[in-house]
Amino acid sequence: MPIRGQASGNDGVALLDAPVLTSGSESLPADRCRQIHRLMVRARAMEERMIKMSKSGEGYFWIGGPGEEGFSVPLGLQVKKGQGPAYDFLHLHYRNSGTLLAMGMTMLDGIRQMAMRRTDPHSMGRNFPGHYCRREWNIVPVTSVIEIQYTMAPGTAIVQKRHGGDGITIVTGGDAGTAEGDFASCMIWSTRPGNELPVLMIVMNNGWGISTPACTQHAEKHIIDRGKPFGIPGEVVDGNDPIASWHAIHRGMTYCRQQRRPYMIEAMVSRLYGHSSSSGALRVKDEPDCIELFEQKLLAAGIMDEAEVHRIHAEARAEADEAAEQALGEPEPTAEDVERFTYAPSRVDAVYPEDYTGLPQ
Amino acid sequence: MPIRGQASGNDGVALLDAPVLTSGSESLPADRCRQIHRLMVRARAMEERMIKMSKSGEGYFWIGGPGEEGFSVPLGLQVKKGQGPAYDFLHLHYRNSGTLLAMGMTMLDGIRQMAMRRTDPHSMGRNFPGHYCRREWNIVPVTSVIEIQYTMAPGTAIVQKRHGGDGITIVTGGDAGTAEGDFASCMIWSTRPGNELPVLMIVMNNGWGISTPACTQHAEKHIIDRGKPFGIPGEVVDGNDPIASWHAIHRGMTYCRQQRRPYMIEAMVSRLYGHSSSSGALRVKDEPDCIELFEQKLLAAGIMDEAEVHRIHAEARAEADEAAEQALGEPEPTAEDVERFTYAPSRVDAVYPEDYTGLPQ
Amino acid sequence: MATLVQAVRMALHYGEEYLGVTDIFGEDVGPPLGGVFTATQGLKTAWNSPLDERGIIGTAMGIAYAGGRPVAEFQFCDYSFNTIDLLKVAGNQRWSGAGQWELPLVLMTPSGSGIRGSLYHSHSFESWASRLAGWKIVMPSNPLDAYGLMLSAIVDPNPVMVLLPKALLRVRGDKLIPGEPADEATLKQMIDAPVGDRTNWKPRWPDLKEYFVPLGKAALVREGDSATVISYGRTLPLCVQAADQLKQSEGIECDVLDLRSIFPYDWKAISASVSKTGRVLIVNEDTEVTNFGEHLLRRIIDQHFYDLKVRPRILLGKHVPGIGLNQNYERNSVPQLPHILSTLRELTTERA
Amino acid sequence: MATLVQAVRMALHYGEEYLGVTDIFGEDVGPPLGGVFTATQGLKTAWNSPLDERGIIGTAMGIAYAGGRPVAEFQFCDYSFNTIDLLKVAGNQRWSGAGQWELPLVLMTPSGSGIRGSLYHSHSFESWASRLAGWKIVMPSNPLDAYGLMLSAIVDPNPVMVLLPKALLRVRGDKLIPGEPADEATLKQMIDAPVGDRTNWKPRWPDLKEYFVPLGKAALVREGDSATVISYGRTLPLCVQAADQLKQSEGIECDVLDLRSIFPYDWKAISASVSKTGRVLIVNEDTEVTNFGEHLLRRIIDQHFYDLKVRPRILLGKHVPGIGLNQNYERNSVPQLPHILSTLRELTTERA
Ligand SMILES: Cc1ncc(C[n+]2csc(CCOP(=O)(O)OP(=O)(O)O)c2C)c(N)n1
Ligand SMILES: Cc1ncc(C[n+]2csc(CCOP(=O)(O)OP(=O)(O)O)c2C)c(N)n1
Ligand SMILES: [Mg+2]
Ligand SMILES: [Mg+2]
Repeated sequence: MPIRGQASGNDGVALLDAPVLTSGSESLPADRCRQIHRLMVRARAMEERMIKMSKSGEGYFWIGGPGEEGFSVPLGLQVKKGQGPAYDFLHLHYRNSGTLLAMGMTMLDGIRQMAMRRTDPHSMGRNFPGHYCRREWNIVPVTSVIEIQYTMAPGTAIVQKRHGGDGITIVTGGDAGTAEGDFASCMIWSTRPGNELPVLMIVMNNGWGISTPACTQHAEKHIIDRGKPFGIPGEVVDGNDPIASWHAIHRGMTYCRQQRRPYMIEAMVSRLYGHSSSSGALRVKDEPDCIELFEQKLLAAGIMDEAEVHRIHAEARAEADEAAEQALGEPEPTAEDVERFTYAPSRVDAVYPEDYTGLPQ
Repeated sequence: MPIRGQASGNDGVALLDAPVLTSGSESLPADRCRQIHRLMVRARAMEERMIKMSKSGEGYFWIGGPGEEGFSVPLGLQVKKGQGPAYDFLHLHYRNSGTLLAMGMTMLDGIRQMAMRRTDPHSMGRNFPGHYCRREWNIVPVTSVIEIQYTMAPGTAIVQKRHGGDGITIVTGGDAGTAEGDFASCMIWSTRPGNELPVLMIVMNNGWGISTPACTQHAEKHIIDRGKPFGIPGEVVDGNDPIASWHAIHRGMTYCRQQRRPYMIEAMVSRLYGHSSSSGALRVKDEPDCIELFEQKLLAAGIMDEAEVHRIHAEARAEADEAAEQALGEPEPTAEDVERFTYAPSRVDAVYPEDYTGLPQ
Repeated sequence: MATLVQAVRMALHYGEEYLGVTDIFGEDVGPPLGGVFTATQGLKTAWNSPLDERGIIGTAMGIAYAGGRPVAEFQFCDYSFNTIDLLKVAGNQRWSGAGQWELPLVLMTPSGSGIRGSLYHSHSFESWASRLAGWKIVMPSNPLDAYGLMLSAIVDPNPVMVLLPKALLRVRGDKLIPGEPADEATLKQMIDAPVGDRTNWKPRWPDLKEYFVPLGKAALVREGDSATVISYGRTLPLCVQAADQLKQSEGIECDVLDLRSIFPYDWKAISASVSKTGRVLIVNEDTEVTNFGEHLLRRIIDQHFYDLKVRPRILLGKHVPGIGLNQNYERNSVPQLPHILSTLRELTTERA
Repeated sequence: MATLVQAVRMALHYGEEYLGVTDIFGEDVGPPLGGVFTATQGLKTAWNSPLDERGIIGTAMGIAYAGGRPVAEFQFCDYSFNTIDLLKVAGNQRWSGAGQWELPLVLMTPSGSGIRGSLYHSHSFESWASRLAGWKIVMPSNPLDAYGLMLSAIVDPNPVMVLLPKALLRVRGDKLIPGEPADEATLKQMIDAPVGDRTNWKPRWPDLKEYFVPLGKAALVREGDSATVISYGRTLPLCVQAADQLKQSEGIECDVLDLRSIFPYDWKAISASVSKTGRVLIVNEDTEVTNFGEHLLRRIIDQHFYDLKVRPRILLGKHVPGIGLNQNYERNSVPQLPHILSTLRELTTERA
């Protein structure tokens, strides 16, 4: 899987003769665009299958990222993936399916969580969908508690900075959540004089907090303006444009990797199925769809034709259906699992040397 | 006691022929300066008497505002004092003795709290010194918990804005405390589009949080810069200069009273006895003393002579000694007071119709 | 019959109209949504806040200081854990100022499990809340009590927390709220916002009447000499079911106390029943280490140790870090009807 | 003999040198102060943080995720109440990720009353902490245990909270810490920062040895058949004093258990002693509504109801919004030696 380090297009300069797709003054090689497109479509198909599950009773609650793929996929593709401080740490929110698929997660693993199976590698059927956790990829558990990931991000970045190398900490969250003090904490802890930290602070601005429009609660013109007093550079990007997003992410990552200081990106994105299944998970009509927009460009540039687009969608849907079928056939957690994995084994614990086993006996 | 509304000097323009004291391009009438000076000296004398009590065993812990009088006195003099939303609300921190004395508190009442007497009108001997509470003056209880006053301030301002008139909410705190999320909460809640609030956000920047220098933890050039993304105007003022402080406060109050929007003031002040009695409450030598500086000006301008200055100090010390003697002779709270004033009387409470009386019986 | 959440909404309306409520606010509390559980639809003083629970309770305190009468909502009790310092301060303001201030504020929040809420929508809050000295804490288990407790919470001049059992929000009671139309469909039409566009929707409120459930008053919902069952909230109807089943199958009759107020709790009612039966079962779904039910048990041990005929029983949620989404987790984490029934049978049949 | 706070400092030094501690941090934890109680003076990995408890625990979690081994400090437990959500998350990270992550972090914080701390430096935290599933909680009552518990907290790969009884921080023990110089003055000279300028000061650390007090292990500090006294932290020495007095004056001898670990607690030790004596006194200074001591009592009732000879006793802090500065408040808010003594006398002499 192509990840950061493959040079072509990373800096916006295409190789001579290789076909490129252009957006404004920036471009990406056609192959990269195809890869991004396919991942976006797969992310969407997986989420749409999960929405169906939430309505059919094959799952309960759904929340996820349709409308954020134009940003979340380019993000996942550029992550320096691995375990430990030499690699990037990810403190994600619950709309990052595109990122996970781009990093190489299978649909099956995403859907296993939706289906609350014991095989769910993220939480063993414990957590809501989209609440990913992958230690091998430095993805710490996504929690439903809005914004607290911003409070933890400086910690991983401290270790990364001390460790050396170019690993960075990436934290994502929504716009409404920036009203919690944790957003400010992240800025403060990442800019302590002499102890600046390589934290890429990302805000996915969809203009909503559930039913509440951002414009009714937030006076900031741009959320990233809040970084300025702390000397944190940043940019607002059209998250519906994967090419612009790719480059913004690339600039942000490069800055954090090299300067070992924080950077902010505010990605303007859509929320295509409303907040979650609690609000009906209905397809909204009045917000731009990053996949449609990207396809128009790909078609216009002759990088894909209609047939290929259709095929990719069909394949993605089939993959999602198959993953759902497989997941639903897998075993559920049992009563014995309730207490499992509460404690890591400890040589100094007289009561719980291995794991939690109920009240002390 | 002269309070806001006495026009002379409020706008920096002195009456013809009336003697004035000038600082930079601003000035105050000589009478106002004398009044401010006397209050500053009285505040200092009261605090110094309390420090002595903390060392003699007549009290325990001391914390207070020596070094902040140049700002806190002009603040107290300009408060629109009274009870209810037509008047200013004060959410203060623990270094505001100057403000309270300027508002008319007697030294005796300040020292009663230090002496932990039942007669302490702020807390009945319950709270630390400087933890004032005066409902008749809209002073909500000062809590030791850093920064939470900023979270409550929008609430009083909402009622004031709705009530009409020109009452505003004033909130003060230290510099280190702005690292708590509550400082950001105050900015956000005070600038909700269409619901901006008359909150005067004051930060008393003494450059320290206990032993930790601000410059090691804070990247912001000025703390008030954090207000800019929210459209909150503000200014940094030399809190050691009562004339500059007077006018900054006046500008801030006028803006809040008239625009019904927030304003920020960052007052650069000294911390003349260290953090508190826990750090020894020793007189520091390397920070400017606002009283000395002001006296130099008053003397140079011929508004006072040395003898008068001495007399004012002597009177203030005598007043403090007398207050301490009186307070120490007053009764202490008793075992019966432990539960008193937990609950306000309630007509719908079957167990505690009057007050708390221990566990339900 | 109104659902519990409709009852809350009607109480808030009554509060706005007659009891001086000035602000009903929180995340998504105002239009268009009117609360994620619809508790605040159509209320004239309801407004949306920033996503900031600390700001919500802090602002409520400020409003109360300045003479307003706020009802603040935390969308889920699960999201109140960053505000405990402010909750403690709200509880100590009158005390610390030696009686100068009242702080008439209501904080309402859905509590407990039962909505397939996974880790962060299944927490219980009453044990935490009970530790907040200076607060009063109530938790209704049916719509009429919700109405009456909410009205009391509003008129009480102290901070009152209203915990709404998540699992029971859509459950209907068997008693009409004073003024409520007898027909469910009529009520729905009058006060439930329509699906879709609501911009021009206005509720038509029934002519509601004042009805207070006093704070600190339990309800004896079943009577019998065989045992005392103490519960509230989600587990209360389960206890009633268990008691009814036991009566039917074995003819054993028990007192079932719906505590309704967590603090102050109705010690008189508890004490009287325990004195009578000598057998005690306490049930709630909060986690079991340092649980409010254990406090109740302690009081019973303190004052009725020698009245107890057999070992008192207590059924609580397991001490685990969370409740998992797959229902096999929840079913095995919090007390279920079969546990309650078997424990009650054991308790009532044990030889004294 | 070292004071409790010196013991903590030496344990942290040992942790830095031999157990992989990477970061000791919090407000005023680094130079020049080294902690408001001096617990972190002279430690090579100690650093000052912003004044932000949420940032402190969040950062500690991040450091632990990334492979560091942090010891974070909340300056006073009184200032941890805005972080309970993060504490809960720290406790559930391993569980929610189904075992993928460990979170080896230590959070230390002074707890309890006894330093004339008024409203905000007198809180107890163990009852709150005990509700945090996924955490382990310890509270030493003497320097040697503080050293051994801190070392265990450091090597345990789970979040461990070390509650340090404020009132005992400067108290000396009667046993040397392994490697501690026998002479107090020597120790002071070696590891206490001088008053005044410290810029060139460096501690000289004694050659300390590994010493673990296992988590979940109580200490039986007095032995006797007449009653079981269960306590920890500040009230433990008071219980010992009471037991000693009773022995001397009346010849009545009691088991006194220093729990040391709040969670997991040493149920075996409690159970064995209660089986033996049939008489129980539980003492702590936390507020009494929903108190960890009530949980212990509940376990005793659950498993030893029929072993109890007389009504078990419990002495706790009053349910009040705060502890007032004037000592008349504190003396009448938390258990004092005379209460403990008279209750113990009553308990041991009551006719079974
Ligand atoms: C601390 C907290 N408070 C409240 C909630 C309930 N809640 C879930 S999502 C949400 C809105 C989040 O809005 P935003 O941060 O913009 O993210 P988005 O969902 O729009 O991506 C709220 C209020 C929560 N999960 N956590
Ligand atoms: C929430 C909280 N955390 C920690 C403390 C302990 N503490 C008391 S004062 C102080 C430093 C405050 O610094 P600053 O805000 O600059 O105010 P200053 O004392 O300098 O006026 C600290 C850390 C506290 N009182 N509250
Ligand atoms: Mg949003
Ligand atoms: Mg300061």
